[in-house]
Amino acid sequence: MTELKTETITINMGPQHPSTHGVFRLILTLDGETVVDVEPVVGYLHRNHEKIGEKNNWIQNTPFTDRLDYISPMSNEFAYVLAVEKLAEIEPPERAKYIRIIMVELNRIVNHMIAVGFLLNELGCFFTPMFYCLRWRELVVDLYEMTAGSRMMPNYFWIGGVSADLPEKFLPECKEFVDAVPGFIDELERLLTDNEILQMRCRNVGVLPPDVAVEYGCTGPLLRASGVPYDIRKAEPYSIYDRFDFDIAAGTVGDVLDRYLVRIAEMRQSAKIVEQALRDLPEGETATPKKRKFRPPEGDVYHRIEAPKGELGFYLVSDGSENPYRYKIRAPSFVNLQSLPYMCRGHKIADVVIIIGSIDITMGEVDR
Amino acid sequence: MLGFGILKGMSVTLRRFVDTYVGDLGKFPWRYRSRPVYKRMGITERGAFTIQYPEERVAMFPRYRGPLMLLTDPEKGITRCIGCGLCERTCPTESIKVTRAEEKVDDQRVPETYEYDMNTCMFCGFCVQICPQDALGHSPELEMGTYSKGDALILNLDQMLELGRKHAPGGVWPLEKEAEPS
Amino acid sequence: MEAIQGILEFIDQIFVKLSFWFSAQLANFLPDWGVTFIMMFATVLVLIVFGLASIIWINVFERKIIGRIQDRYGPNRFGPWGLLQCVADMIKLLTKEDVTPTKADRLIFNLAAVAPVIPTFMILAVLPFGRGMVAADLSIGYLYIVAVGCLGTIAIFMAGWSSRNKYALLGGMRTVAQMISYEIPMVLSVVGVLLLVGSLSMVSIVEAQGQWRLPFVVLQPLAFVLYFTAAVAEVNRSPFDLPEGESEIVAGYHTEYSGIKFAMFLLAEYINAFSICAIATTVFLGGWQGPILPSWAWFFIKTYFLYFVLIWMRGTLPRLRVDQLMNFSWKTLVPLALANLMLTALVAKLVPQYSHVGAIAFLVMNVVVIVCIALVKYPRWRRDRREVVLVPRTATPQVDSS
Amino acid sequence: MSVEQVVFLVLAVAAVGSAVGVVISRNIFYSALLLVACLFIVAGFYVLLEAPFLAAVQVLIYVGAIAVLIIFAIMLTERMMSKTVRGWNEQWWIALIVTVCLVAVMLYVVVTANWQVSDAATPSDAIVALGQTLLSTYVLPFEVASVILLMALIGAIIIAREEEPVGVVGEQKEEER
Repeated sequence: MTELKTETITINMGPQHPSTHGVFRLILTLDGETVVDVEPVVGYLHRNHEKIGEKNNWIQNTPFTDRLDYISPMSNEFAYVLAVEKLAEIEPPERAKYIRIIMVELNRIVNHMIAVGFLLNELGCFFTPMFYCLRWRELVVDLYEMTAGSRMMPNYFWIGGVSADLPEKFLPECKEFVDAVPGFIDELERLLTDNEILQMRCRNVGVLPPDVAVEYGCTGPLLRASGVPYDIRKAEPYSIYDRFDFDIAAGTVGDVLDRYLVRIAEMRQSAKIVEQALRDLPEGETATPKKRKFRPPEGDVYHRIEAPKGELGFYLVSDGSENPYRYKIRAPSFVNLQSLPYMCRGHKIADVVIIIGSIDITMGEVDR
Repeated sequence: MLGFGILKGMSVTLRRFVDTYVGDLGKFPWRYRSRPVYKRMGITERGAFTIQYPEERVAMFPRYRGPLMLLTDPEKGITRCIGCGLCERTCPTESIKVTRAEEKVDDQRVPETYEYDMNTCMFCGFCVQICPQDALGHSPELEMGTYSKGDALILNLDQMLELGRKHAPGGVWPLEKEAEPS
Repeated sequence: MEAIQGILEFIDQIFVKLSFWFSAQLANFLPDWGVTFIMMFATVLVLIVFGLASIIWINVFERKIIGRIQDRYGPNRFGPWGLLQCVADMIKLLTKEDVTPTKADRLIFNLAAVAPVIPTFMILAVLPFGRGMVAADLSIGYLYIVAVGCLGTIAIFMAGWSSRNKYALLGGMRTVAQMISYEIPMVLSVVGVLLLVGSLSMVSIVEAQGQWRLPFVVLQPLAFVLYFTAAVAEVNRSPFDLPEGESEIVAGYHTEYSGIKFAMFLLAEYINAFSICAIATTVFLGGWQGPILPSWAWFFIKTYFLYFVLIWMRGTLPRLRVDQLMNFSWKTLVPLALANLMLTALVAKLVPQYSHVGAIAFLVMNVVVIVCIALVKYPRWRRDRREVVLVPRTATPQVDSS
Repeated sequence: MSVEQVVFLVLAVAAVGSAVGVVISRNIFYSALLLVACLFIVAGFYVLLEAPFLAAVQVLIYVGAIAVLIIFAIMLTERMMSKTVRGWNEQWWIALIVTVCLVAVMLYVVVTANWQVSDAATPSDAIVALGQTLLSTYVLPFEVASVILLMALIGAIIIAREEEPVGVVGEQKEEER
């Protein structure tokens, strides 16, 4: 009796499953409750985003980028707009640059709140932390609506600036929000970080060693939790990130717990950045004059930013016409998802769920 | 360790539990405010944050991007739209169709038909921003639900003008400018 | 003064008197055995109606509390303060299509929907709801509860197996493993109390607490915590709700059930949760004993307080994992329950019963046990604390990818 | 016929019926469930004999633990799930002989035994008496039984144990790469 022969069972997790963050299917091979193999199946939400991008003209693409990672629309717009500006060599006004930073960092807070909230929800907290987090997201989307007119699909960033100046009430409310964020995060941490069950569940689950993370091309909090302090905001500062003082949070082990802690630490840092940006916000114009169409020079460009989920890059090829010749997105969720089978093998089925939650994917971005 | 983390967490939830009742006391006896409230909830305010929708209605932000409306010039009494079709060409989802009328009214060109298809509209707001006459605006309408998609959600010229007269009598958008005395 | 006492006494005994009056009326025109039969039948009917009716408020109670915990109002649309929400839900469930999967084993699938409800109602029979208000004061009281409680396992397992759904099967397997494991600490933790009482009868347990003039939770706090934890696991409530962990295995054993059959599982779950609170009240919180208020009022106050704690836990805590669940039972609860039992036996032998010295001795014993555990666990907890590293400024890091 | 006799008859018919069902049912899962029913009815007999303690223990141990284990084993065993398990195999005649012998012996015992009827009322605190007897008069068999059970447990663990412990998750992954 050296080994008991057991039979594996195959389970289809998804496309309709409560915790696959959208329409995502996993084919799990289980030995009892232990995961032997995982095969992710993506593409249920595919909607020809890149092809549509080639049909639209350069300006018309911004509202479509909102639909990529619908949790953090501002970051998507930011990446696209920066890429086009790099291609066409447009310099937005100073005030617009600061406004962009404020929006994008607020977006990072929102995204991490959603990520942490859903992770805890998948741990079985019955929506409580999620509702607390959603409440704070609500405050941010209110700020978005106040400024841009739409909560989830703001279409706020323009090529060469932002679509409208900040409304009067924005500054005091944003200041109040940013001041309140650390208190809220403290409360969230008091709620669950020290919780024995959470510690038990997350510790040493889904470990991704740094070298493996790099090999898989993981970026964002996933990579930083593995102990690689790589952040594009620091590594190759774009826009005006070199003017702000902030730290990169890095984990030590690379498990789910580290990702949770890294996200929480990043929220604090983002609040710090917004505070500095609000302090230094200059007066002046917010956009270069608006046009219906414009033709960037021929050439190609790749621009990447540190989106909340990782490296978000736009590769654009221009043939000098009104439309992009090629419009390619390097989506962080899609790349980060590749490491899922590696992390899941040997764990229990309940761990698969929290590992997915800790990667923080949005299917809109994975499938495009 | 030993459940102290659990107890700490439970103290947080208990506090929230009590806070909602304290918040209710603050609203006593008007639990449901019947007038629209501008602020959905305070940032530092505690307590239940749901809005009891049919009773409590939140006023939309002035810049809220709802369905399109055509603005009327209050002095002339006709629409500002000259039917140039720039909105039609800039629309990424091809939701707008405009034709220009042959004869002018009050020395101004006017549209003959205007068809706005809300089924495909993505509310990006490009048409409003591009309009050379500032004749388009977003109405703060949010209860546009119908029982069927299709024709019910396609607005014609008259309906859009009606929306404009209803929500922006001053004929300007964003609505925050409307409030300013000028 | 005496008049007030008389009124209090009357309110206290109102249900008992009612039942005497009813049987006296019956005796006028029925033979002895007929009265007995009808009284038995009436008692059962009352219990079942109580069980079914309590769902109506327990459900709303639970959803409103969870809502408040989550900064929401909870159901408040149907009926005053949303109190009739459950009625609306029931109507919805009853009018839903009753689906039986094609591949399912029809007989067992349908049987399994009814089976879990029976033992839950059987448990209600031995609970003393007030002074003299117990349907059957069995001499084997607590053993009966445990024995009947384990019948639910088979019902859930039947449901999981007959659905022919892999999620249901996983849920069923989890349930069985969990329920068998947690029965042991649940029984062992109460044995300490039984040792002090010297009887298994639920009524004697309550009366013994009257003699101590203290609820057993003071004498046996550790046992109370152990019992409550194990019992929560036994009825599959959060944080031990793995059999129906909705984020992992959809809905576990009742994934395939819909409509009225699903409602039956829900019914069983709620009554079970109520039962464990009622048992904890009886065994540890002094049951119906309490000043001024009528005995049944005290019983329900204590029970619903415990139910509130249950909901509170559900609103706060994450779920455990399967292997951790098993570890927790076998490596933490069972040894602690055993230690508690042995120490209780020792102390009970040394100190006189029903005395203050005895009470203090028991309390000291429990404190000593808890401090010992803390001393053992604390260094490891210190070592395991994890914090993120904040890196102020870095260039692109070099990763050794060899 | 008194009430007890009626109840006994009903229980007896149910017990025998479910027992027969266990044997002849084609679906082994049904057999297991009928076994549960049969064991449960036996608990009913104990209640009838005014031995509630024994009844509770019967339900607790046989229905709650052993039957669940049997069902567990059936469910997790391959091919047992299929609905048409054959009711007999080549050794049916051996089984028949053994069964006939067994029935004969039991009949002989039933017929020849001297059934004593006790007039003494059942003591009210039977559990206390039972406990005291188990730990005084019959303490040796009680302890021996527990030791045997412990040995069986340890034996089961030793047999089921895998020789080489499965590596830690991290190690497994090292090999895979």
